[in-house]
Amino acid sequence: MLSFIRKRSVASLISLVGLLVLVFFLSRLTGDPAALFLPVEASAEMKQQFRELHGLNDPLMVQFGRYVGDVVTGDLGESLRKARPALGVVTEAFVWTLWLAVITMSLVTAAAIVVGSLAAFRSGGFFDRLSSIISLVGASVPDFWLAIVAIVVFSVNLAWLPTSGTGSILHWILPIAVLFVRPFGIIVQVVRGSMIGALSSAYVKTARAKGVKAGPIIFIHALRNAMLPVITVIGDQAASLLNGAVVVETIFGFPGVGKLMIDSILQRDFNVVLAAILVTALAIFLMNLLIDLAYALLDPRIRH
Amino acid sequence: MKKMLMTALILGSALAPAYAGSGPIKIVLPEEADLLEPCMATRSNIGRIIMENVSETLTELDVRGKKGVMPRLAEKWEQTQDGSWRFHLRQGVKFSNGTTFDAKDVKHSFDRVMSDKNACESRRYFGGMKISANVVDPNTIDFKADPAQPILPLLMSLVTIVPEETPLAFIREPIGTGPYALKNWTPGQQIVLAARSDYWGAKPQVTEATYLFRSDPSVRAAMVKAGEADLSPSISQLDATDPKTDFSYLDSETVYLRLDHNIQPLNDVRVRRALNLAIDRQAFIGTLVPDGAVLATALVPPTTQGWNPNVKVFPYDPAGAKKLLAEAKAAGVKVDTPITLIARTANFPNVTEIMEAVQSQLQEVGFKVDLKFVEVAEHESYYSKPFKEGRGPIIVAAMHDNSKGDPSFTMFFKYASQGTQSGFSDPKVDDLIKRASAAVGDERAKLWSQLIAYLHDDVVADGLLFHMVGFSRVSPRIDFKPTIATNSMLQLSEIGIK
Amino acid sequence: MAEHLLEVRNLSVEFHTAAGVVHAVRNISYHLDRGETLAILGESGSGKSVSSAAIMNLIDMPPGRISAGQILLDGKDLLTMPPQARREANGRRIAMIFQDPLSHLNPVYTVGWQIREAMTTHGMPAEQARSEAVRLLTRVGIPDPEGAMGKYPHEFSGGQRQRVMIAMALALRPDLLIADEPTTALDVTVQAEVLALLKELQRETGMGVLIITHDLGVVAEIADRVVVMEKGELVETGTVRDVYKNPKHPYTKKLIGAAPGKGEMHIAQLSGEPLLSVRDIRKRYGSFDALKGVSFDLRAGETMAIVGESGSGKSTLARVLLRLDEPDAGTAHWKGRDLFQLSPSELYKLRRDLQMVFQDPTQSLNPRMTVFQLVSEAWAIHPDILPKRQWRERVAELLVQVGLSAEHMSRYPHQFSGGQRQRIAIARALALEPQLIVCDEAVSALDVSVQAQVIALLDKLRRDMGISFIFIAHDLPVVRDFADYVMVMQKGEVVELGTVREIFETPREAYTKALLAASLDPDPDVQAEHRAARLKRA
Amino acid sequence: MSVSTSDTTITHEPPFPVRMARMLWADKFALCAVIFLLIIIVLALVGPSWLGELATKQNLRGRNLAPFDWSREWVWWMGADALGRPLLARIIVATQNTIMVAAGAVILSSVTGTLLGLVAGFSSPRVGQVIMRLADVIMSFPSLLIAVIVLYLLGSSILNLVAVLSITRIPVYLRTTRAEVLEIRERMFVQAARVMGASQNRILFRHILPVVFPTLTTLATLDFAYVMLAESALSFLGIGIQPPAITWGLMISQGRQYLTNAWWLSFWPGLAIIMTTLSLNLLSNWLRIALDPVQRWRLEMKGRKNG
Repeated sequence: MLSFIRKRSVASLISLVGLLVLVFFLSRLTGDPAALFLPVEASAEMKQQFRELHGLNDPLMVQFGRYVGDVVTGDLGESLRKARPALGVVTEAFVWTLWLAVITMSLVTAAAIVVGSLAAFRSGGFFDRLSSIISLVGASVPDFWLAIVAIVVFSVNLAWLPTSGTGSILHWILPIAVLFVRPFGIIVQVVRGSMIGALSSAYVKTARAKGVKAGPIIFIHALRNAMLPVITVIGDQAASLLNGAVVVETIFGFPGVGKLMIDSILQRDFNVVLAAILVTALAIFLMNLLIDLAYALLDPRIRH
Repeated sequence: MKKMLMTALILGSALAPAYAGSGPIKIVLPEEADLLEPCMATRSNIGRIIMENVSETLTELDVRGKKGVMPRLAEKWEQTQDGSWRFHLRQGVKFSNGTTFDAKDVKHSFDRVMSDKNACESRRYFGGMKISANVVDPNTIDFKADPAQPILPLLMSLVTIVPEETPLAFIREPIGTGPYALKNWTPGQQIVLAARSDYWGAKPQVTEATYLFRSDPSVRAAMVKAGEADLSPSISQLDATDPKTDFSYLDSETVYLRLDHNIQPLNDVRVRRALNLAIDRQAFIGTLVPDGAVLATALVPPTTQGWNPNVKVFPYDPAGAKKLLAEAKAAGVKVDTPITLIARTANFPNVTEIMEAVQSQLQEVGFKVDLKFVEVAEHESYYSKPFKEGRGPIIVAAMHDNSKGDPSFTMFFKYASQGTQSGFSDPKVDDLIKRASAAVGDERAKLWSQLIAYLHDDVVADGLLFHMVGFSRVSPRIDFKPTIATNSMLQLSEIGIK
Repeated sequence: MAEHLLEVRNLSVEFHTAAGVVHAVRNISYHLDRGETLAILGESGSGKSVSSAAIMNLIDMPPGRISAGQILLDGKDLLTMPPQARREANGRRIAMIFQDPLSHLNPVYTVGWQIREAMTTHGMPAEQARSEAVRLLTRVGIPDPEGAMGKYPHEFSGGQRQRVMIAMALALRPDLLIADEPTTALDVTVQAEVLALLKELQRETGMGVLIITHDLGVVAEIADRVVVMEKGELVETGTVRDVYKNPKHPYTKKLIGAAPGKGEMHIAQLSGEPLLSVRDIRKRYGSFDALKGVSFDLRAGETMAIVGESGSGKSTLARVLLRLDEPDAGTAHWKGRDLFQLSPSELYKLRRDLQMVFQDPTQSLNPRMTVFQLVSEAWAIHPDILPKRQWRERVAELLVQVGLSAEHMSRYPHQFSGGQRQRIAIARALALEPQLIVCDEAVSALDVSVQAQVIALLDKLRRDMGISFIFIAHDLPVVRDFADYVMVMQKGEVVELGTVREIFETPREAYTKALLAASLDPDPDVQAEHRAARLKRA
Repeated sequence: MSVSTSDTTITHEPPFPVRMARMLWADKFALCAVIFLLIIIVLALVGPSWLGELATKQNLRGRNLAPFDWSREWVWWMGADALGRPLLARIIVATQNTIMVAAGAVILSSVTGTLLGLVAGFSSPRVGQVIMRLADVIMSFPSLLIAVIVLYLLGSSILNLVAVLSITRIPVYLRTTRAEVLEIRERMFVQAARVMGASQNRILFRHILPVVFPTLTTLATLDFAYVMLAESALSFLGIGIQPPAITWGLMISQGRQYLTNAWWLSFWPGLAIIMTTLSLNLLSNWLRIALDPVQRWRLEMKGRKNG
């Protein structure tokens, strides 16, 4: 197991370094941060001086060398816009995103497993058809549309929930509900498919021959076997939440890393972009590791 | 004497509703302040929070009346023989860290703005001049400018005063002399300002202000409606449906089409005039542009010194436009060359619809126009010099903001040969700008008027469109009227609580 | 008349399928008493498993439907019982073991957990269930039963897994045990052990055993009475001895006639140059020695049978010879050239000479290709064999040659029965006009009667076309009528190599003798002798 | 033990198109989906030339005209947008771009991803590792950053948008294909092909790919929805397709600000997206069964029952 983790870590490190190098150079091709930081009326000297101040005038390779040197010592540089260490800015935002993703994915997983399993148990039945239509529609509604409708309905018209922001538990409900829809639609389908396979398997026959009740047959015998492909998809969906809950974060004024990343990209705040990518990529790597551990936990055949 | 009157007026206006309550309020803004650096307060997302709330300036422009430049931390000022300005400072003023305000703080603040150890944006207003500050005594300071600056007192309304101890590098906890001090800042979530008990002026009614940030305009409107915020200075025209809470105000933003006179066919004045005649400006008002917006004849709003009431908006005259184009064509101008119309996504409300409409109106009279939307960085590369070599004819749709009351903050950048966003070079324009900048009083206003008329009628420098209107949603529990400066400054002391 | 433990009366079950309604079983009746073993004998498609599935309530409805009949357990009809009572009967009163224990055990739970569950489901306290599970594992002969409790199914051998299944089934001492092809996937020696265990346990508990099988040998070994089924109908019933000695129904006669190992043995002619000369092949997988030095010669037109149990290395040998795996050492000269030294282009040419027929035609035929595509692919790969316009004609010829007809060309593999599929696989091999065909367990997945037909087909091909065969099997009787030489393998080594007569009549090695003794004879009398001999040895 | 339905049932195989049509008739959901998709394709082909003029004709005085005014010409039945252009006409005209972007991105990403996945699964482990690492890099590369970079460097156009959207989806196909290839290449029929001397390409494209194909079609149809929504989200964030070009996604994002006053602006294009993805899903479910010789009888049986 340890050697597996080591191997994975090395592989991911290579990917991560490749990613950072790529982002470093590509992002610097997309224009001059000075022009964005300073107003359009700022003089050429001011812009020049701004670039000087932030070392943007040096040749790209020099900048890169300096960046690598700093990163090695654990310094990810300072945000151009915020005059704060980039890593601090990112971790602060990341905590929010992480919670949002963790809570949403837990709810999605639980709900999708129940709905998908029941749909599979009576596949072709009314509940199955209903759940598949709902999940399909859910997966094809634009999230910003849903977010605004939710605010209009639940916050303005019904005044049940706060419109946006953070603070109380109530503030989390709408963003989570909006983020919930798409992964739920996708995972329900995967659970259903996988469960249909598991429920028609030979060991389920054995369990029935033993006289095991329907509940344990679905949720103990079949589910654990059906979870393997499901976990992969859960991982993919969680990764996309960690990376890109941008729209929902923007609309609900949620101070997460997705919004931070898009803002930094648009403002060409390179250090923050790089730090954000580093942090999210690390998080995704850790999550993939967890998923592999979950595989091993669920299926003894994978354990060695 | 004059200043005494003014002080009284300010005090009076603040004290008038003596029966009124006091308490905290919440304000929701579109864009978070990424910094709270006083020398960046001229940037609207920062200035709205700290300008005159936390960090004060020596002078202040009256945006509610027509009183021009008024005292704030300077009680009075005068121009001396050699053209430099002497400011007499207010006494008994304390910074929120407890130190006393004096001339050394003013000098440090100014030097800090001009330093090359940081990227203070206020510096841009002092481009092309050399200014030195000399402390005369703790309550008096001289500013010597070369060339002489007739509008130096106005410029001083842009320099925020920080204590002498402030480092040159950007800071995150602003210290100022204003009625409020920073109480709490949770990045990404909120900024809280609390009223100071030891403020030198009148005690404002708002005891604490919490700033929240939401980029979606309908969410901002919904928040005031749902009682989660008391004030949203800018909401969308579409959401401004309730006359009891929603107020429109002429903001300082002017939308225009910057023409690049260097490239065919836009180098021909007939073509530029045809372009202006082809746009049905009036049809936009009340549809894509809110009622209350004003058709522009200059790049500065009508409240600006030297704005010329005699310049008339181009009429909508498609036939005339076609005729002019035909003439130009006959004279060998390649009027068929496709022109690229560059606009910035989300630059102002309805930008896509307005640009699509402009495009279709121009096509109507025979222009070939390709519309291209770009994000901010790319827009900037089209808008500002150096322009790309080998470019085709380009129109840049842009928005300009001048709430400062004087055209000098506009004219040089947009029209002088050396101006960074100037699309042409005209010696007469250069000369007028130079002379107007150096002039004072009525002479100054006259020269600006002359320039505005010349640009509009003779050069046909650009396609001026609208002075825009903004919408605020104000909770019924507070008393607030937005002004032309609301985009860049939001003085909490002007807000009353019912 | 006393009530039977189990009585099936006039049972009819139908399935709604593509072909409309299929009558899986039609009006069948049989009964079983305590302490008795009843075998249901039939080939695939005979419906032999359907009645047991009905007893266990394992038929999915829809598409299945029980259209008529009763299933009486101690006189009470299971079919009209409330679902709750029906479920409780499962495991407590009736238990079942299946053909393939690997897939029938849940792969993600320990065997201890699964055995305990059989008891806790029916209300036994967890602690008691645990000690009971250990006792059961000890009883069925699992080494280190305490440790085995925490192991997962994949950590056991096939025979051990079936023992685990038996332990699980017998946890609550059911009155009736249904065993559906319990030994089909096992090695012959293991099969004998498992059947013996079942018999012992039956003696201990006095349960009734209903065994479902296609193998006359299993019937002879274990059953008291037998019912014979064909196409959903019960064609014959009686004591095992009566049915074997005096079969009345033609289908029973055919089945008994098809049992292998009764024909004339070949007499090998020791002459001519070897076509294939294998010397000292070795192959390791990690730390496992699959082949520890195997050598033999094969001449044109000869058939070499390789017999061995799982892990003997016989399939590895086939894969190595066909260059599906690379050997670690050794040579194999084909017409004088070492197979293992061929360049890719030489190998490509050689593929025409050397072909293979795999064990399971369901797996070895691409399910998305028609018969025509499957057979003609050979010529798409080797275009110089046949011009494209003759493909259709030649496919038709080949199909006829292997006993199918030309109109089968446009169908897909799943539309054929197992035996027909293997014929298609053989036709595909023949398309390349090979000189040697390696048959890897090519008949072991087939029904007895079909087995006989396929072997007859191979025999005919050898006679008509002079093709050599390497015929791999785990069962000795199968190769008796077909092989010239037999090579017995165990754990990667050749145990004994000789002519078919030598191996069957005068085996030298103990392992060969054990294999011969373990293989089941369809004749109950012969089988009784074997059993007695085995007991004496033990 | 399964009930064999072997050679007694199939009598004569009708030609392929007839068979497909019959199976389609048997599944009424799929039939509706196919009809809807055919309409969409036709609209995508003729839309711009047919209604292009009308869809761009502005009328500032008829802005946000409400839908269901049957007295007007049919193009106005869904109402009008913020510039007074008929929504129905605009949706029809936008079909071309929408389908081009979505289909382009899905096809590009699925073909590239599948090919890379085949290579990764079938070639040496080292090559496989390199490809997988590359996929990891793309996976953790924020798609918005790719969008900004590509659109900044190459300019915003439909082709570039297709490129952006497809780059981000490649790893999905790559990983799925590779995983399946690793499993399928051990199957007996692949071994059988090797024994016959089949080349690598033949094995990959004749034996492995057809087996992976149904999974990929399902994935691709799901991705269709994903891509349309991603394109819409890009427009929302201001870096996607820009006017005057129109797509359904852009229409939704433009209509977003009118949600409270004129819901129809974003509702109809949203409905178009939902209907299209729904149809694609139904179609892919049907296709998966219809193209699988082992499953096909389900439809053939139903057809017989219905017919």
